[in-house]
Amino acid sequence: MTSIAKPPVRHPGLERNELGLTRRDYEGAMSTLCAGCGHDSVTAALVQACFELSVVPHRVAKLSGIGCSSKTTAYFLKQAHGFNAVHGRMPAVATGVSAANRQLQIVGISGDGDSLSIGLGQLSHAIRRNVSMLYVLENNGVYGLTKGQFSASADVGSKAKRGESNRQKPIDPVLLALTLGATFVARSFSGDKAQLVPILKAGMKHRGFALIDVISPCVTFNDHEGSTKSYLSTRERMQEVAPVDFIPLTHEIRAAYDPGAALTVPMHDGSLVRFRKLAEDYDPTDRDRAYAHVKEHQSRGEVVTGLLYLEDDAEDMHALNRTVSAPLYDQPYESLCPGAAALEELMREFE
Amino acid sequence: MTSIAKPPVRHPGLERNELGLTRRDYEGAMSTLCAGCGHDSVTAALVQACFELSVVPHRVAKLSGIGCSSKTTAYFLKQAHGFNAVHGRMPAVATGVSAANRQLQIVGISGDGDSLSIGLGQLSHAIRRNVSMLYVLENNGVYGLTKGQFSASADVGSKAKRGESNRQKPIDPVLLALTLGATFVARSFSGDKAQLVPILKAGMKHRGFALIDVISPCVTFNDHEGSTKSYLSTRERMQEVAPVDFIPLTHEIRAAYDPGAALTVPMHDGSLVRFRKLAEDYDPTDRDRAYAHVKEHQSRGEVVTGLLYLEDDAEDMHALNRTVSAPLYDQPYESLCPGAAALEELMREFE
Amino acid sequence: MRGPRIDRLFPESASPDPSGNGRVHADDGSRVNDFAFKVGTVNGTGSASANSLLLQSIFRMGIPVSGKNVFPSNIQGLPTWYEIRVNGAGYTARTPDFDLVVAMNPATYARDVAEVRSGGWLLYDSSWPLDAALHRDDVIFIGVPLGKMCIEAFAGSRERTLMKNIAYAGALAALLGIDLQVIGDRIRAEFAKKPKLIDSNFTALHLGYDYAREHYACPLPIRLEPMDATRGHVLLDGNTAAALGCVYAGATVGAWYPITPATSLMDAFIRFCGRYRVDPETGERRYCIVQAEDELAAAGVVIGAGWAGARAFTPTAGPGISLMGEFIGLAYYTEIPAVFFDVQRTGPSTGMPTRTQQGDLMSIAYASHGDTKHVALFPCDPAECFHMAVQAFDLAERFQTPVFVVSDLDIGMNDWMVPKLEWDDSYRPNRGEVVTAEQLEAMQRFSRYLDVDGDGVAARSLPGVHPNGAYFTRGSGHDMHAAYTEDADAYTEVVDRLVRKLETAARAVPAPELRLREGAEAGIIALGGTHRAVLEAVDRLAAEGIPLDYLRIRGFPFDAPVADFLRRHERTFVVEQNRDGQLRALLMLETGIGGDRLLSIRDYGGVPLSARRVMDGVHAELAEVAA
Amino acid sequence: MRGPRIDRLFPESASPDPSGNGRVHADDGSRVNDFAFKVGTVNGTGSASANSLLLQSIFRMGIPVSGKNVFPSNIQGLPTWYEIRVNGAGYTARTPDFDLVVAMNPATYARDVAEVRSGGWLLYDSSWPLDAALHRDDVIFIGVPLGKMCIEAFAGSRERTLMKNIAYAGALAALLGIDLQVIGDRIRAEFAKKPKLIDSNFTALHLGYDYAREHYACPLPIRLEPMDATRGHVLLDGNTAAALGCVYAGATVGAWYPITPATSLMDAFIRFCGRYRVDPETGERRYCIVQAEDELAAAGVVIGAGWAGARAFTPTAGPGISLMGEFIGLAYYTEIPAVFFDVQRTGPSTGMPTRTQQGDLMSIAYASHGDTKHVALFPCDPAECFHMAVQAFDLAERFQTPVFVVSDLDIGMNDWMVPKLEWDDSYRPNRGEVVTAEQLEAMQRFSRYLDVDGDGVAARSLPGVHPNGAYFTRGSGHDMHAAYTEDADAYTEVVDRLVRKLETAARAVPAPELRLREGAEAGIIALGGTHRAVLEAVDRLAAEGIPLDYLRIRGFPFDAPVADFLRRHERTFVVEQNRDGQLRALLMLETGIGGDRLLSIRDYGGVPLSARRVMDGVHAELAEVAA
Ligand SMILES: Cc1ncc(C[n+]2csc(CCOP(=O)(O)OP(=O)(O)O)c2C)c(N)n1
Ligand SMILES: Cc1ncc(C[n+]2csc(CCOP(=O)(O)OP(=O)(O)O)c2C)c(N)n1
Ligand code: SF4
Ligand code: SF4
Ligand SMILES: [Mg+2]
Ligand SMILES: [Mg+2]
Repeated sequence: MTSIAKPPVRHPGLERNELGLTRRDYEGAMSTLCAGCGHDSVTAALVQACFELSVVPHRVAKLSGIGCSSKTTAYFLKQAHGFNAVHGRMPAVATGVSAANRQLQIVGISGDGDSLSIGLGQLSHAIRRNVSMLYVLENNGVYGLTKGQFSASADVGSKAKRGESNRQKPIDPVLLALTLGATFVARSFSGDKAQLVPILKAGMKHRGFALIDVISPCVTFNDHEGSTKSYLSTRERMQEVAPVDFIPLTHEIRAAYDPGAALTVPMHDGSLVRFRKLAEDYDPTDRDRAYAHVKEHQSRGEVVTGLLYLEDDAEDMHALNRTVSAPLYDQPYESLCPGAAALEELMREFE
Repeated sequence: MTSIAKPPVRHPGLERNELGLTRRDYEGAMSTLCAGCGHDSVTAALVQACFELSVVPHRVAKLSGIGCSSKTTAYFLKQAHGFNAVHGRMPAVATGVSAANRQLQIVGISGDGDSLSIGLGQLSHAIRRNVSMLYVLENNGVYGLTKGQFSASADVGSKAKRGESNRQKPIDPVLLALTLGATFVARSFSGDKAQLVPILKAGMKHRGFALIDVISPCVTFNDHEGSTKSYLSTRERMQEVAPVDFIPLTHEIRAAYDPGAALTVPMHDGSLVRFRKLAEDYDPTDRDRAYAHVKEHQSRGEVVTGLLYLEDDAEDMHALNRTVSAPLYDQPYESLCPGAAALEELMREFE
Repeated sequence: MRGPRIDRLFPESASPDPSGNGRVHADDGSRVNDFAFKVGTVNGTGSASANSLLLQSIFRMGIPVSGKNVFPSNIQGLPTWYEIRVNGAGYTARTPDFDLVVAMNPATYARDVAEVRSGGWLLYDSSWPLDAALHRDDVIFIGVPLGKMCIEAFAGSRERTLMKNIAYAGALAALLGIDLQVIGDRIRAEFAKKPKLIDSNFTALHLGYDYAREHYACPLPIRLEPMDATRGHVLLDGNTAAALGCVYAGATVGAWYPITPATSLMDAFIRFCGRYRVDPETGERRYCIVQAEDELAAAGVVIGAGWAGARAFTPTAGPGISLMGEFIGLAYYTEIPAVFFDVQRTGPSTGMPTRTQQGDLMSIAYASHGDTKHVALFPCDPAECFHMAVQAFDLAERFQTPVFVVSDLDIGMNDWMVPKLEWDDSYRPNRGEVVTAEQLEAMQRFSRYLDVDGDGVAARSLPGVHPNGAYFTRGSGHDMHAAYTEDADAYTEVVDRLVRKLETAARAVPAPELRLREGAEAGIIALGGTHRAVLEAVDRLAAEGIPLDYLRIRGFPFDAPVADFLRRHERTFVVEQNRDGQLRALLMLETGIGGDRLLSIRDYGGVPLSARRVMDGVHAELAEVAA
Repeated sequence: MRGPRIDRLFPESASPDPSGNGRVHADDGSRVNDFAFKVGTVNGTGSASANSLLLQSIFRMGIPVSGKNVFPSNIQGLPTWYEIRVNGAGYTARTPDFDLVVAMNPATYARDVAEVRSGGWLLYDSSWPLDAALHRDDVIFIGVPLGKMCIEAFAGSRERTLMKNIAYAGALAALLGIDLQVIGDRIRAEFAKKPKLIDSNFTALHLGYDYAREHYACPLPIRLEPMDATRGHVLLDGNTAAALGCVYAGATVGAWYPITPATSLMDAFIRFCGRYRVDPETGERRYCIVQAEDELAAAGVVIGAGWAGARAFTPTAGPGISLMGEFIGLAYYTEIPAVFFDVQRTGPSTGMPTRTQQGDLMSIAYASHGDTKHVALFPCDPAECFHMAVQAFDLAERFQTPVFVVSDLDIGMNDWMVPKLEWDDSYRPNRGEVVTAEQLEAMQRFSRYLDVDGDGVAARSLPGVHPNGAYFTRGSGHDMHAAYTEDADAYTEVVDRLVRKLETAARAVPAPELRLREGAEAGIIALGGTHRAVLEAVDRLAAEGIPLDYLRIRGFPFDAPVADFLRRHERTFVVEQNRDGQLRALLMLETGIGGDRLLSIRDYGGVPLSARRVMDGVHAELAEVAA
């Protein structure tokens, strides 16, 4: 089936959001990914999340590395600047973008190869700096674009299409992020839009680095029987810690007093993240418990999903750096240049 | 004080080991590090460990990256090949050395800058491959050789010599290694030779990747008041999980039946690691408990030391690859080349 | 220093043909065994197997043929083309002139129609009416209801899509006169393990074949006739050949990070090792492959393995070369053997990963900061990929330095007609100067970087062999004894020797291949995958009365014959596939010749070079010179 | 295109002096204000402050002077030297001829004694008997019991070690005639905040000073006399000056990974930002510094920030340049402004991190795989580091491409006498073609890579400004509208424009500086930190009757004047500090000139170039030509 024949991301009707925009206004170029690729569902969820949040399209900067997953950035928000950087190096570029213009909403898209192999160092240090951005890791356990080699997230025993099975331990981005001090850590599934959309919304509103590991099956190279990253095996093994709702600032009052909610976490901008119910004594604000919980279920072959850890009051890169609130890229030159007199004075120290 | 005036690594007498070698035979070039640098104590411990293990000097390959710490490789085992690779890239080089000659005893030395910043990706993937080698991370919280910038292991609030204090969360190599599935994880202190030496010995005998994070103060740039990596603060905050003994194969029988020991773990070659006593219900064979234990004490500002996790029956890189036991570098050519007839036959498939 | 020699790898069938074009005109005025056609489809729909079925069948009819795959950088759903050139005279370079086009992809229909040469043929799927706007009076449209027929004949959309490809192959068989028997054998061989697929393939084949015969005069005036020009040859891609070279050279450590178009090299190496290097009883492997986390690590693994004495290599493409820069400099300065395959793709940056180019020449020659120079080999076809892979390991160990085998996407991933690969069992690896335990035992002091015989090469010791061999390897300043130094003279002594070493290496790399022409005044120089196009152009130009002496460079650094050639010719055309004339730049730098004597012919759009492009370039330059 | 111009940055005091050597001979036959001495000590013992005390005091006496720090790549305990040259005529290039050596380090004692010129002086610590074996009859030994005196005068080993340095400074003050008043002022200024240190420093100073005067005839025949030749000048290092340039250019984002000798550039930038860019009330910072995890990341941060519209830069050295290769290619092809400072050190690989070289020229000019070319500026001293830093940001934004300021360890870390830096408050950054929200609002379609006026530059839009400005930036193949493409023509259109863009840039980079000489037949070319040595050599050669026209290159790509200069001279000497003649290579490549006309003079042992070395090179080459 050719991409030409493929319709753009599907969506119901032409409903309008607070900005009077329709979902179509949040779409991008036509996908050139394989029909059925999990990544296209993530794209759809991103479109939905941006639409519901009434994001101003051109205030977003979309960045990615290289890979099928990294192509996602081209398939949503056509009115936003996009940047396909080099393989595995998007975190550094995003850090620079944030440094130059902290008012941009930064959305980073990556893959498991892009993030956990060549890009592991950069991802880890972007987490450490707590750069304010949404980081979506479209995780399919393989290098799709180079035709199906195992990636570092492939589980032990997972079978490749050609039959051989992976024997190296996987790198779990969720456990890694928790260990490195990430302030927003979630795992979801491209096949579960209901769960994914609110998490994406919360992630975009988070101040700091929001990592969302999205299991996003590769139908061409890793969706067969024996693969642990297939649609089937993911559905079977998923264990959600809690369904969450994201309640934007504007709706705050109404939502704040929801008796039914198990836990409601306020975000720095006044909006709320509400955990409708929680798995047995789970606490998404306790890093170590979250870590232990994920490991425990992993040992049972289960995949814990949901918004696993949230710490919204930590300092992000700019808070740590004490950067002025106005974007650096358009500070008036006069406020940056000390001028001739200052230089004259400074020179005395070198006479 | 010039290095010329500085005596080589100190050691008592001229006692001889099973190979009839003295400690001096395990020494290397004279150190050019600052007087009092923690790294020189690590060197002394390495000399001691190799001496006690009766390591055959020239069967060892010493590798490191770049940094004051990475210079350590030059200061012990002058009869062994040494390799100062490029900054942060020693793990890959060591992986290649192991691939070519699995019979070499590989000792890798690195620093916190070398391992946790520029080298984080390579360290992580060497761990994942479980390359059989001892990996000593001489951790001083700064970049010594470039004159004292904070490294990624600097604790929040730790003060630099110039006064400013670090605000970014540290990357803890121990927690990282546990998360990435490392099979031998320890933390020690350059100032505690009694603890360090047996751990180094066990690490050298470990089949797989043995990470030892050694807090090794930088007297010139990070040993002042307010630094959390100073001699003083480390001594104050150290909490040992258990004193360990390494009992080589040869002594096995005598040692095996030690009633006093809290736990005795056999290594693949028959030698034993004995934990003399253990901190409250600590189990060095339980990865998740080890992780939790370290975190818990960290929250109290304590630094857990000792051999924290040991898994000696995991497959190392060569087991995973099913490599022949004889070193690849000197396989007889005949056993590698299929020959003219095979090519003739193969060509038919392309006719 | 040896003089240039005529290389034996090139099919005799392609040796200059007087007519200059090798066309065979049959009595009926039709063009036999000399035409080109291409198929436009959508990737991921299974057309690849149909296309190679066509290519191989023609080859088995004994007719020189080549196939060029022009594919997109995605996995499924985008336009892709396959070009086949048939040439009885043995000219198998790409040609941009298509006598027939099969237009299977509505998305590229207009473009495909436009690409048919005037008077040529267009084969299309007539299941649905044809857009009148796209009609051309000067082209003969051949409609075959491929889709309809397959829908009737097969169940399931996947099978229908797949079989449509076999159906157009059947139609082409009828139109071009491909031996049905030969195709049949190929199909049977192909699906030996899946018999039921054989039937559906045959059904599809005949759908197209029969329909074409019933509705059109078959064969067309462009047609095939069996020959005997492919005997002793094979259809082989360069990455497979290079991988075989690594196996035969005795390489045991392969490190890589997947990247198009180099990936299939390691795929093949893994396949061959599985076949030839696994102990049948124990299942133990006489090789170790490390899929590294990135190219920096891959280079590090290769360097570590080379230092420890194994033959190690890594296949990569341009981006990998850039990332390996620091490590390449380390290997150069510490003098560690390492073999790098650069299967070039179109740059700069990510560029066009599925298009070809020769854009990494400069990056490789002087890779890494500081003063460096590296050995490089330039295979012109898959056969040379095999032989040069073996040479690369010998050179790397003899000169203890990085060696680059510089291939490209066209050589690496397309099937080329080359002489059957042969092996001489008397070959033994040249490990270079490596001191043994015995020699070390006898030594007072081993000085790692001491050159005794003046060739610039110092003997090395391997770790684990003998205590006297121990030395410290460092990328920082070192003297001839491998001791750390910051002394100007001690430092200079070592880096000056490296210059001598590379001079020696220049005399050891494969000699350039020289083809002199009666009465030639000007020369022409090329390297790598452009060879067949240049060779064809040189023949045709000679036939036009423009004889040129042709020098094909096969190794770097250049040896004296290259400078001699340039000096002997007032003007020399330099043909290459990059924008900036990188080969021309290397010639200027290394021989000191002035740029005014080097006329540049460049083609860098990403498709394999054609003879026509070269001829146009020569004509244009000559016109300029004349004016 | 502008013609070359005489650059005003060079101290007038150094304008050619007829005698060709600027020596001043006093009546008493002593050499005044024209000599060189060096101090050999151990690093980490505090000698640095004593040495700069000497340097600054001489400078404040109004005498042109320079100091070269020759230090080891470790932190403490290894030999280190500090060389000071005094020259009334203003020649401040390094000289290898030492009239006096202070030997404070037993480990290098022999070597230090050997380095005194015949008839010169050796100052040593006579606290302990001197090894007779090291005696030289042609050298005058001056013993001062520095150690003993300090042990008696001070308590605590640290203070004793430190004060020994001030003591030898005191002795030198007496021997060379340094104004005690001036030194005293320096000490008071230095320790204004630590008064008690002032006393001990004075004590130590007088220990040396008084002892020397009592035991030796002071001053020596090599001595100082106050002048007025440093007015309007400062003693400044290049990294500090470059950092100031970044501040004045309005750079707001600095990313880096520490590396010698570039570290002090970012240290200075951080210091100046703390001083000039922090809001006194809120403490908010008008800058953001990212200490990256490695050089790849540092480059990525700079590119991201440049893409988003900030002026961003990263300082690094050779190894960093190699690691940034892939990112540099991305910035070139996606056309993103980025400024890189390469403070060169001795390569290849890790090389000698504390030694200087000009070894990265080729690596920078064509950095990254595929066809690329980059803009580079070559400051010749700290003053130009300041001005060229500012120019670099303007060029990077005008041409939307990486710009390299190519400095070296000698310029970057040593104190040079340069004209006081001045600033013109009318300067405004040239942001290049950036479309505004208003312009975008009015546009039908914004095509990111469309060049309207033929200069090769296309207007860019910044993220967050206007929906019409949105486009997709990619390192993969793209057309003029920034759309993904694998089409040969669309791809070619863009990369060909990049060639035009760099041609325009060649005319915008700083023009070469030309110094013509009456009757000169041959030319001489150099760039960067070798300028003062070449200038001195050219003067002396002229005095010898060998006039040379001198062209100092200041920017890359080269503009027409460079080719003209080469064409106008039958022979041109190319002076540079690398092994392979990289500047010579660039000249050949970019101008097409033959190598036979470019005579190479190279010096690459890691120490700053001296005029003598240049003159020797010229003499040798001329002898060759003659023969
Ligand atoms: C430096 C470099 N090395 C290798 C490649 C080839 N390459 C492109 S994408 C990719 C891996 C993609 O895997 P992942 O990030 O998981 O994305 P996916 O395709 O699976 O969605 C590789 C190795 C490249 N583009 N650049
Ligand atoms: C590619 C590269 N970048 C930067 C440097 C400069 N450099 C040398 S050592 C070092 C950091 C060393 O820190 P660490 O590993 O902690 O070792 P330490 O000196 O603290 O023992 C740096 C940044 C280098 N040598 N190579
Ligand atoms: S190959 Fe896999 S990951 Fe890539 S587009 Fe196809 S399905 Fe998606
Ligand atoms: S600087 Fe610090 S780390 Fe380096 S040698 Fe000195 S004390 Fe050790
Ligand atoms: Mg993937
Ligand atoms: Mg450190």
